[in-house]
Amino acid sequence: MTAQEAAPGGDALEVFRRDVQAWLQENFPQELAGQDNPLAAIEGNAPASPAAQAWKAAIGSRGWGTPTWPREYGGGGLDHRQAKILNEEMAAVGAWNPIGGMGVMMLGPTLLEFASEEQKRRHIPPICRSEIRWCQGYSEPGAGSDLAALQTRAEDCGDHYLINGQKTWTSGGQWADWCFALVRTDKQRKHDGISFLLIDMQSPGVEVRPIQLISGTSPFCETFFTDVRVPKENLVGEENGGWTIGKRLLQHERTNLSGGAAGRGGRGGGSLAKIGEYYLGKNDAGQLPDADLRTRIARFEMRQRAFRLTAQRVLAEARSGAPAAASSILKNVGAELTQERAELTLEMMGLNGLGWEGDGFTPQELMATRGWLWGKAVSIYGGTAEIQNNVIAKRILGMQGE
Amino acid sequence: MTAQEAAPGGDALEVFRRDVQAWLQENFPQELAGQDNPLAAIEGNAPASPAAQAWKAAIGSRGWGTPTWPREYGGGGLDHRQAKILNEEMAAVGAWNPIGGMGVMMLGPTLLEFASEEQKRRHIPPICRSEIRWCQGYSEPGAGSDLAALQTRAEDCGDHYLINGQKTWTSGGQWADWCFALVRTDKQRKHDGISFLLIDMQSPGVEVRPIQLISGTSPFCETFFTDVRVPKENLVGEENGGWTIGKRLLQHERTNLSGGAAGRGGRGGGSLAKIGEYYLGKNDAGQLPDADLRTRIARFEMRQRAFRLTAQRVLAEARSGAPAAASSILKNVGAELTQERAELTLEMMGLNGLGWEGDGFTPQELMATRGWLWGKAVSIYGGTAEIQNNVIAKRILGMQGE
Amino acid sequence: MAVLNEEQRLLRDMARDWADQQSPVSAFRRLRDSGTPGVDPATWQSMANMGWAGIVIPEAHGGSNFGYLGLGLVLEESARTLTASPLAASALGAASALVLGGNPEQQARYLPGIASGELIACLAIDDGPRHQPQSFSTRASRSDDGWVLHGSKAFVAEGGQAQLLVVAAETDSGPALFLVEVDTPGLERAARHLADARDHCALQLDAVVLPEAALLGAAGDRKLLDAVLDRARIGAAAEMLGMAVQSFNLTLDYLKTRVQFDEIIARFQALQHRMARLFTEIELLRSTVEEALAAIDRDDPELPQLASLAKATANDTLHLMSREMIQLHGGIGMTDEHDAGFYLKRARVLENSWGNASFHRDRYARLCGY
Amino acid sequence: MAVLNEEQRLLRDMARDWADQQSPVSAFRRLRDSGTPGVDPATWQSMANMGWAGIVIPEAHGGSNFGYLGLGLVLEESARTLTASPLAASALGAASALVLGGNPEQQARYLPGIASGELIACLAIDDGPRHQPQSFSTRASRSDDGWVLHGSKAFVAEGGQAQLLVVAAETDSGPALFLVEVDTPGLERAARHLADARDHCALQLDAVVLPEAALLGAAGDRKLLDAVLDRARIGAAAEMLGMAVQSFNLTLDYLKTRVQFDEIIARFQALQHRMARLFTEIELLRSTVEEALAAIDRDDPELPQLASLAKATANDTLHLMSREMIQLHGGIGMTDEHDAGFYLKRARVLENSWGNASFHRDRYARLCGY
Repeated sequence: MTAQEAAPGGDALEVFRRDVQAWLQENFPQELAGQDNPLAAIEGNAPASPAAQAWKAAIGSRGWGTPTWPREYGGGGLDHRQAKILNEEMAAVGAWNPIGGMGVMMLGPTLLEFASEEQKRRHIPPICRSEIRWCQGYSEPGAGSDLAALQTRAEDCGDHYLINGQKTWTSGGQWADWCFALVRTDKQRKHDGISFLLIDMQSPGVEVRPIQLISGTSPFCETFFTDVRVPKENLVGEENGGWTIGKRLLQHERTNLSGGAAGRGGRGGGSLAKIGEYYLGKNDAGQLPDADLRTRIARFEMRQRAFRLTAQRVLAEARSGAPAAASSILKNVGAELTQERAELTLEMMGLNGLGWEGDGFTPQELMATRGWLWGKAVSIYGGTAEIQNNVIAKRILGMQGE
Repeated sequence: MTAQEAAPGGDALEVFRRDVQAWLQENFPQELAGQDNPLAAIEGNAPASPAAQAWKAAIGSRGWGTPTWPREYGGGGLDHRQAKILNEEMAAVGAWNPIGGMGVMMLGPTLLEFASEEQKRRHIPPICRSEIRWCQGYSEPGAGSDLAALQTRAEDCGDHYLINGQKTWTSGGQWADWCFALVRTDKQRKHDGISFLLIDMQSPGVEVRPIQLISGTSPFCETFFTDVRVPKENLVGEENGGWTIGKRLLQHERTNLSGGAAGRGGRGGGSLAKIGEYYLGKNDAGQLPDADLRTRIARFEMRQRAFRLTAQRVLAEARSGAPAAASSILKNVGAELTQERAELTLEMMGLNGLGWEGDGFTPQELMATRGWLWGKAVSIYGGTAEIQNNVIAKRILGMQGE
Repeated sequence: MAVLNEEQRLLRDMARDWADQQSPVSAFRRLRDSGTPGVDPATWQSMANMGWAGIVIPEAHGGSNFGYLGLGLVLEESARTLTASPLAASALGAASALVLGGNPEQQARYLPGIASGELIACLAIDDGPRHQPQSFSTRASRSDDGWVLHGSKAFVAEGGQAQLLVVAAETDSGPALFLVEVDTPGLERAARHLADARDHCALQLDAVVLPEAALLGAAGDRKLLDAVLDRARIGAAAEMLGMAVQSFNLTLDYLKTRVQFDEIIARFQALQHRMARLFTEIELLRSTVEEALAAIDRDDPELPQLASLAKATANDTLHLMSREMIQLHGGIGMTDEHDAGFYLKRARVLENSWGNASFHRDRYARLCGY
Repeated sequence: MAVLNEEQRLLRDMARDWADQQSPVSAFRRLRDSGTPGVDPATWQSMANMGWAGIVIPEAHGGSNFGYLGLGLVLEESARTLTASPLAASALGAASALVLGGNPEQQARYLPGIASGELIACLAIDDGPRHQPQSFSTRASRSDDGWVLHGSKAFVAEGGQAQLLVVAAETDSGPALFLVEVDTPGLERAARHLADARDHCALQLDAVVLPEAALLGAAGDRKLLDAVLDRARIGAAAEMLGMAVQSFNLTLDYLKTRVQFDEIIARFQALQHRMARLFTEIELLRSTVEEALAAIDRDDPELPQLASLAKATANDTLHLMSREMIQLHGGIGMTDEHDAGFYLKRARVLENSWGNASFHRDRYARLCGY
């Protein structure tokens, strides 16, 4: 309650709401209404229309793409109630937030917490305007779940580091301008030999190869570093102190991933029952004729609802200061639901749900196939389901022993 | 095939069959036909009728209660084809084998393999006649899954051992004449400090307390040994060599348990669908009106059939010399089916399936409650489900590492 | 979505302390061993003294009108230690029937007694061992100046100690609820001993003559019946949540102390992952229960869906948890001297009360139009 | 219950060696990358040379009459390495239709070609994307001296390379099977690219005129249709068994080599228990598949139940195994350069062919009378 009383009162909020309405009226191009493409993050950069570019520039320069970040670094400086109003008013006119990506979701909050003043002033404003695209240089072929086993070497060469090694799963690496990476600055120590570096992807010696996935082309890359020079001013935090920073960034990732699953569940492309009705019809009792499938759909939809209620509860408890259940739970259940939904959709579509390309399939069917395959990654990236279960058992349940 | 050719040929088998028929005609009291009580092992000793006593004496003295054991120790000396004929003919007249218990299932085969000639001559014939009841002194409060952690001490006192300690889960301990037990003869070594002893339950210092289970009274006991003297002639195998013998005995137990599950599944008290029809009726399509339940019954019955086919396959492959899948698989699936069947039965009966005693319930309903609760033990005794999974992973799949 | 306010949190903490100190499982064990299942007047008096019997009853009738979320918290905490009391039957079930369907006279006559705990009331809905509220074989026919009831009821929870029964019967215009005092001629009660060692009884109604004033609401008002049932379902789900939480905690504690193979077994990863999954399921269950309780308080039109969601989730979760509790305890959990069996037995009774998971999944799907 | 005899074991070992050496997954990968899905004449020639195309065909027609259990072993082994061939479609599906329903002329005309592998035939049953053999929208009407077919078929497996189609259609007296050569006027084929990169095609039948001699058996003979379908289902289950075995083995090998947290991950108990469960499921699947194959050979009246048991078990098991294969491989399994995705994609195609698990559970329950 105290936070609310310190913030602008009800009247001030109404004024703010009218300001937002007026600003949107002026700046959001009506022809874009409802044209958000949620798959952009997976499918990569389609060329943006002039209107879309203008909208991005407008919201970026106002700082409202990162509404709660400080104004001094290009954010909107809003409190949570104002941000909520902004969301509501944007939704009301079919607008959406085009400022996103790894810079917003992961790097920005991390820099705000750990970076030097100079680094913040240099790197955060372009994130708020979505001018610079970031990619994540964490995983390596031998360091997946055991991230701290990473081997990419940063050799101290006085005013710069010399980077050699290979990263994988660098999401969006082929389109990125910069990369935030964990590198090894001390071979003798495992966790305490890791540093957090910002690397310009245009540097000589950086090579990016996109990874073909089971679902087809992907935003993921293998990234090779061969004698890449990185100025020391691009070290965030202390040398050998990168593990703490890197882990905090992963928390932002996990929160976004589980929130994302809740959101997807929320918007969700209509109920499974509707898909079932389309492909199987209904019987005389108005029910799906496949009773087994009907039961499983009900199980799924009930579980999805329980998941959404849990996501809301965790959020609310976190706000009200009560102990929040862990993001690991949401990550795992969200992943399970994403995958189960895809499997059920495919089952209802029958072989039409396995179309790869060419004639004979609706666009929805072809997307179902690709989405199903892509979805197998959600229980792997951002910490596998097994790792999340380890986290729950050890950190929440105290099952470590000793 | 070679085994068959060495055995009596078809004509000899027909002669044998006629002998069995004649013998049964003479020795099996017709009034007992079909009166086998499969719950005797759980419910303990009801007083046997004179006819039942006569039948037990007759088959016991003939050795046909342990048909394939050597004649010299009181067995039947039959080969597998003859034993099969004996079974068939007994079933044809409603007879059953009253010679059983731990002596037959576990101790006898173990003694045949490991005991001295003198021990065999003394202990096996009474088993074949079911004159001596045996119980198993293995588990201790601190040694369940980790059996080799057992602490019951056997101190070397020249011509005898002095036993002190506590056993638990001694099945039938309150009715047993003798106990085969694992005891510690060397405190310094874990597995190699264990010996296999035969203990007369009438010895001074043996105290037995029945354990009350969640299902009510039980055949299990806690057994306390206080300065119990056991002559050294009752040591089977070498001192400190008991672990190998004890483990082999457990293999006999596991085989019997999984075979038992297959058997139970086989006789099984009718199909679940029939129970469902009784309690829920059928709809116009002739199906159980609860579609969700119907699906789960079908799942159960299909899985049960797959289990039975697997049990048969394992048996046949073992006979034909092909590699047999492990008994651990059968133990786990058998336990799962036993428990699932009980849960489904209870679900169909509704609250009637939870009757404890008194009016308002059929005997079948009261038995369903007790059987359901008792069945929770089948995934615990004889090596828990977790231990079986360890065995599968390590011994069959080679996941031990190194 | 439910977030507890300060007063609700205080109530929950009070109930938690009370259950741990005044009503631990050992109290239930003593009751069970005493041979008079399910009745301990002193415990109920203690609960009533805290005002818990009147939480959903208007202040005008002696209650606190604190709401269903509050009552749900108390149900959860008291069931956590297996408290044997008529809280769910009387303070939730019967009180709801009177609050929702009672006329001023009926409310004034019965609610103050229920609120104070002096009058124990309960619901008598199902005719058979399974929840089938679509129709009743118990019939109510109009007589000159009232009703005559014929039929029977099975497994009326807390029916042995109740003085007032809310009886469902089929009339010519559909289902109806009747207030029947236990000494009404023609009504016979017989105790039924279920595995949970609680108070259950069967009713025989043989030409039970009731005045017009015994009818709650209007005959054929299925909405009233559903609303009462949904409250009972959610209450059961709250109790099951408490039991799941405690089963989980007892199991976790055991794993952290039991040593096998020279290792605390809580360190075995296979057990860790199973416990992580159980913890996850219980978190989901808590969300559905608190949401359903809050939905009653805010009169949410989606209450039927949310009630079925909570009860089905409670059934699935507690079913799994009670099985895992026994399995993870190993042999000791099979013995009567351990508490695990109490949770297992009570779990199945609640699973089979007010609709099992199949019932509620089917209902959920129908309510969603598929 | 099926126990392999010496000859069957020899056949299985031969097929296993052949698959590992002549038809490893890398061969399928080359085929997939080549852009001509599902067709490799040399591989099929090699299989035919071993006599595998004629295993269930009588010796009089050039086959070996070795039985379905034998053919099932070859299907299992060849599918284990994802061999892209018309073995299931032609040597099992179409051959069964001719053996069971063909008259001497029809058998003499087509079976020798199928047995030698020169003639590739296949079944064209389902009109839509889901298995629904209860009725067909494709219609066959009597004409003066034969039949006229109208309608369409979806996803005919191996239809692109086939020269002979066994087409199901509805007649006035019920379902019937027709032998349709692919160059018959009015028949159009169109390739359909599914995720498994195998040969599938859609058929359009636009007034396809057939002689009386094109009818297999009698019109309205649902038993023939069911018998053919049950053979196709069991064949698919045998293929799925092989895929499950290989998915399991590849996963086990990976776990034994992958190091994380300075430990071979096969040593993590949570993974050990998951693998133990998968191994158990696959053992159960093997029993159902071998039993169903043997049931064909001994003409068991319970064949329909056993076919549904095998296919439902195959679906559930391979579904679980293919998901676990990806999950347990982690990121590498998500990449196209790894084989895991091939197994996953092919698994779902077979799961959706000849009835999914729901279909077969429902059928099993109906066959058992509930």
